[in-house]
Amino acid sequence: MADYTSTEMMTIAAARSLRNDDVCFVGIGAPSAASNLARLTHAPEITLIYESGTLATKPSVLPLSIGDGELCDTALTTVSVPEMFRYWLQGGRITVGFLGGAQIDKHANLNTTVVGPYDKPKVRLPGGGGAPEIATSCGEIFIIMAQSKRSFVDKLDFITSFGHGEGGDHRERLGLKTKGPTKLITDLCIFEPDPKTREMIVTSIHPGVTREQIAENTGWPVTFAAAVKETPAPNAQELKILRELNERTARAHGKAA
Amino acid sequence: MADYTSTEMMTIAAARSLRNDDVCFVGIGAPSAASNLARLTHAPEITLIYESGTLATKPSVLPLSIGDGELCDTALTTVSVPEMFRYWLQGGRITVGFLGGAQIDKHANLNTTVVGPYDKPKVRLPGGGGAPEIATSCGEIFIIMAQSKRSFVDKLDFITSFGHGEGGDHRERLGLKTKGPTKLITDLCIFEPDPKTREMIVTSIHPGVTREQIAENTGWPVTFAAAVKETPAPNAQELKILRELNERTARAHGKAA
Amino acid sequence: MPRIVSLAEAVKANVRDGDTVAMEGFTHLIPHAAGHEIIRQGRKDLTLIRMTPDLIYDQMIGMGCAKKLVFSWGGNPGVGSLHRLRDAVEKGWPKPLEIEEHSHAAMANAYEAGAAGLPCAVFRGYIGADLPKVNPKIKSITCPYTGEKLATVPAHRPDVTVIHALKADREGNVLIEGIVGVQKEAVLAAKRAIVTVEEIVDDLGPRSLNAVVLPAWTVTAVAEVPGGAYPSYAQGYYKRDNAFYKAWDPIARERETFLAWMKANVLDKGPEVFAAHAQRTRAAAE
Amino acid sequence: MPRIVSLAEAVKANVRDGDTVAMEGFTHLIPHAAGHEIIRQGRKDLTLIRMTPDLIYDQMIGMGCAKKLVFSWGGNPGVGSLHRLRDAVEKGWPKPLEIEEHSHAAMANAYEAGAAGLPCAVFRGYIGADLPKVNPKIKSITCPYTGEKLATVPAHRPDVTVIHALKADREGNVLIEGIVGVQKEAVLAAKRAIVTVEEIVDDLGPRSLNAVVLPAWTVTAVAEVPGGAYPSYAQGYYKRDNAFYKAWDPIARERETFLAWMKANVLDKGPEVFAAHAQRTRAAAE
Repeated sequence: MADYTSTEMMTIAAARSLRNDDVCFVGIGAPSAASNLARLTHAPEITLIYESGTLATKPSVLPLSIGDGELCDTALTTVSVPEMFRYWLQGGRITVGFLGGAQIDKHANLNTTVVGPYDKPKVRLPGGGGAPEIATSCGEIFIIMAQSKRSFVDKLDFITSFGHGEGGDHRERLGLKTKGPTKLITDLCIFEPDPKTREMIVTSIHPGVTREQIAENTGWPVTFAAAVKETPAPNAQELKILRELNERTARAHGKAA
Repeated sequence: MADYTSTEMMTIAAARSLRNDDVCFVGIGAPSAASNLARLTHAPEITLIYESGTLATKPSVLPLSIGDGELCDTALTTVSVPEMFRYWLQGGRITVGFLGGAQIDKHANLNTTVVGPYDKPKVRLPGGGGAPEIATSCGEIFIIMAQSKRSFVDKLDFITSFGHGEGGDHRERLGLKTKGPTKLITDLCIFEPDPKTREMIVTSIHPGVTREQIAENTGWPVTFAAAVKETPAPNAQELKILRELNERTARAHGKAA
Repeated sequence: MPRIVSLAEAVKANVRDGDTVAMEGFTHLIPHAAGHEIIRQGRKDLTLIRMTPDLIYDQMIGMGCAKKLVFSWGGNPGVGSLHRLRDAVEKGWPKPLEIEEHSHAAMANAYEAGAAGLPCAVFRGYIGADLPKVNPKIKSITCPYTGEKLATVPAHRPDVTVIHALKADREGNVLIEGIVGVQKEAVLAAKRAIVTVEEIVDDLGPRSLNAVVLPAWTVTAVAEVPGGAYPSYAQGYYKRDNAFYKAWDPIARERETFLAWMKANVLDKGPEVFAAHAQRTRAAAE
Repeated sequence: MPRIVSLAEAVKANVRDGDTVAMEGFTHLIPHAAGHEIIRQGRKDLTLIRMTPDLIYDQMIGMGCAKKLVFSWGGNPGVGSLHRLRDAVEKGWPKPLEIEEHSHAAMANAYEAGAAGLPCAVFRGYIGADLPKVNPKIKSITCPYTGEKLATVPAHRPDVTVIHALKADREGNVLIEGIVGVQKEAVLAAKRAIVTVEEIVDDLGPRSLNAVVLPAWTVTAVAEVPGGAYPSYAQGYYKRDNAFYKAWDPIARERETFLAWMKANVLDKGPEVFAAHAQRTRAAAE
């Protein structure tokens, strides 16, 4: 029995894929946990940017919202939101952008807009926010999502942000020079795009997870890489720092009134 | 014999045409003297903006350059130059813009670019700077220029900034909603546009100046308004404050090393 | 020069039924007190523009103020759905809500273009995304130099923009610091602007030479409403009440609990309650 | 992370013959010391971009560094002509100079577009003006919503931008205050960026939450050159030497006096002379 949760494994695997010299466009939730964990472990000089305008921020607790004061207080400086999207994101200054969503397909296109038809949605989701341009402007994209048949679907109801489209050279055909989704990190495994088809295929399986579990939780027929690695289990240091970060965060945000 | 110079008369006449609630885009030289004189006399709340980005500045001495530190030190705040041209000038936030030039024609088009052909200029002038967009974006334009046949010409070598074009409804035909040049203030008199032809016609003559002098110093056949006023002579207060301003300025900028 | 007035007067004079209204503040400085005042004054048929509708528009939509919403991300940050927004979109309660949906980049550029006096914003966006298929306002131009196709959206030009800021001086010059969001652009893009502030001071005081200041002549009305951003926050005054954002989820989930909360906390109250909220949050933060 | 190096090393490594170079600073913080270093290193065939060529480009043009000038106002502010610029344009001395002329609005928008990663800038400009007749780079697009014709210019994308700033910390983060001009945009629009600073400090220190800071990862090289903006100025360090701007007129009027001055004050000297200039100006100001 592992002494860590699958969510911790997912967050730690995501953190490990960040480099010390990355300039990272961070969303709230899992991406925020992963990138701050990276900063507090192997990537102390990583630059974290939140779309609220905070450049090179170093929060001691995770923000509940993208614009918590903590992000501004600990930033190198804070710019306006139009500047953030024009100079920093569209300007090509970001090496890695994090995304997640309600639905993903095998080419890592994401839906965070609607379940069902757009005009008569079964479920109205929050929408794209920064995602449509993050997906195309950042050097590469890491996606963090817990796996389930409901969220890993064969066909999206709506393409909120573009991944590898229909696969192959679809990005190139749209004139995109950025890599798009290079990693899809789940609670079960890590997917990476097949160099040719750009289908997301399993390249690393988390300890104790079976291929059957992955298949059962994926809405398309999963492809496994020729050589599938086992994801190294979280080490004590990673778990300690992640848990401390989460505890500080829980204390700071308090309980519902 | 008047106890003031024709330049003082020109500056004071220009200052008088500014209102307390104007937001004024100021150039260096005569416009700067006139608008600060207005601020120090009848228009204490006038908002002065220089294209270097200084909003609501209150210099105690006149700047030699458009970006002297004095302008920033005494401003409400200072914005970037792209913001100045996008939000403040193009955004339609300016009620009055001042312009001058090397050459002007009877429809108050201005040339500050070249004398002679553009590709083989006889004299290469500094160029337009902010003028082309000041001329079309400000609510109205005041022009300050000393008169001479060399500068008040029948035909411009180059239209650097658009005044009333060929006259009549030329501005409207170009889709302009701003008034363009409403006053041309010289060392001899004040011209204003004829409501119909938009030719600049003499509406007020400075004390002691004759119609002949004006005609001799104008490169086109001058038209005089039906009722031409005499410009009130500078009063003691206006002269005192203008001269003190000029003395402070001379002291501050020092002599050439 | 703006008139320094009460919030009630500012809203009465500047927000009209059928207006297009932008109430901005990117997580920081959300003008909640002004939102409550608009609800109390019963404004209706408003077109509401805001990047992140947040609780402020969830409340206004749930109380029937809106006929249309222009937005880019409609969730309760870090918590989940905006139930009143979903109820209006999915079930038409209390009335149907027309939506015009964009991305953050498009919204930010649309405000920037409005402030810049341009008819449209030009940016690199929506590549491969479905939103242009359902939002006819999204068009494109071709770069005359490279032939690249660039996305366009119409500039935002609200009838009135409402923001909350830190301070104003007695002339009505307004200071914003911290996460400044799109507020400056939203104010400069609008025909009229209402600014609520934490405090009105004699002088804005020592500040950066490049401080974010809205000059008095760009603002129509200024009202002093201490705590006016609560449960959002005001940098240096009080913290975001993250606990309330979580508490809002069960309150807004059912129509009855929502209506009861709005009656008790908005309809039967006035702007003065915000000062108390802010003090409580500040105390808790210390 | 930028390398913190000497000015000579920074120029040697980052400015190459034939490069497109932007050296910005709007009256304030003009990188004169860097201009002198480029002259000393004998760079040639440069395309020089700058809104106001000012003395810095008058000197570089007179010394034969430039093959082309992209600009919007070419005078000696408050004094008169730039004689070396005029001599090059009117008489081709020391070599013919190609010019690409814009308005300030076009130049500022072209830098902004470069920083924003766009291929072109879109603005309302040049209406009724002759410049579009002589500058083929000025084109237009039509607003897809209103049909309004808007002017376009290509975005500025310099090979290298050179600016002077107040401070950098040891990581290479750069602080600019006061009249910030177009420097941030010019740096973000460029492939490489050199920043000279008045001083390198351990920490940028207390500053506005919204201070104008260029993060280290946007800058290629930082060099400490006290007084490096002289005869321009550095807010809080020393004043503009308006007297020198006036003195430049007779120096630059004749080729001989110009060449003699450049030999004595540039070719035979190094960046260290700027510290003395600055001290003198500061003293005079006190």
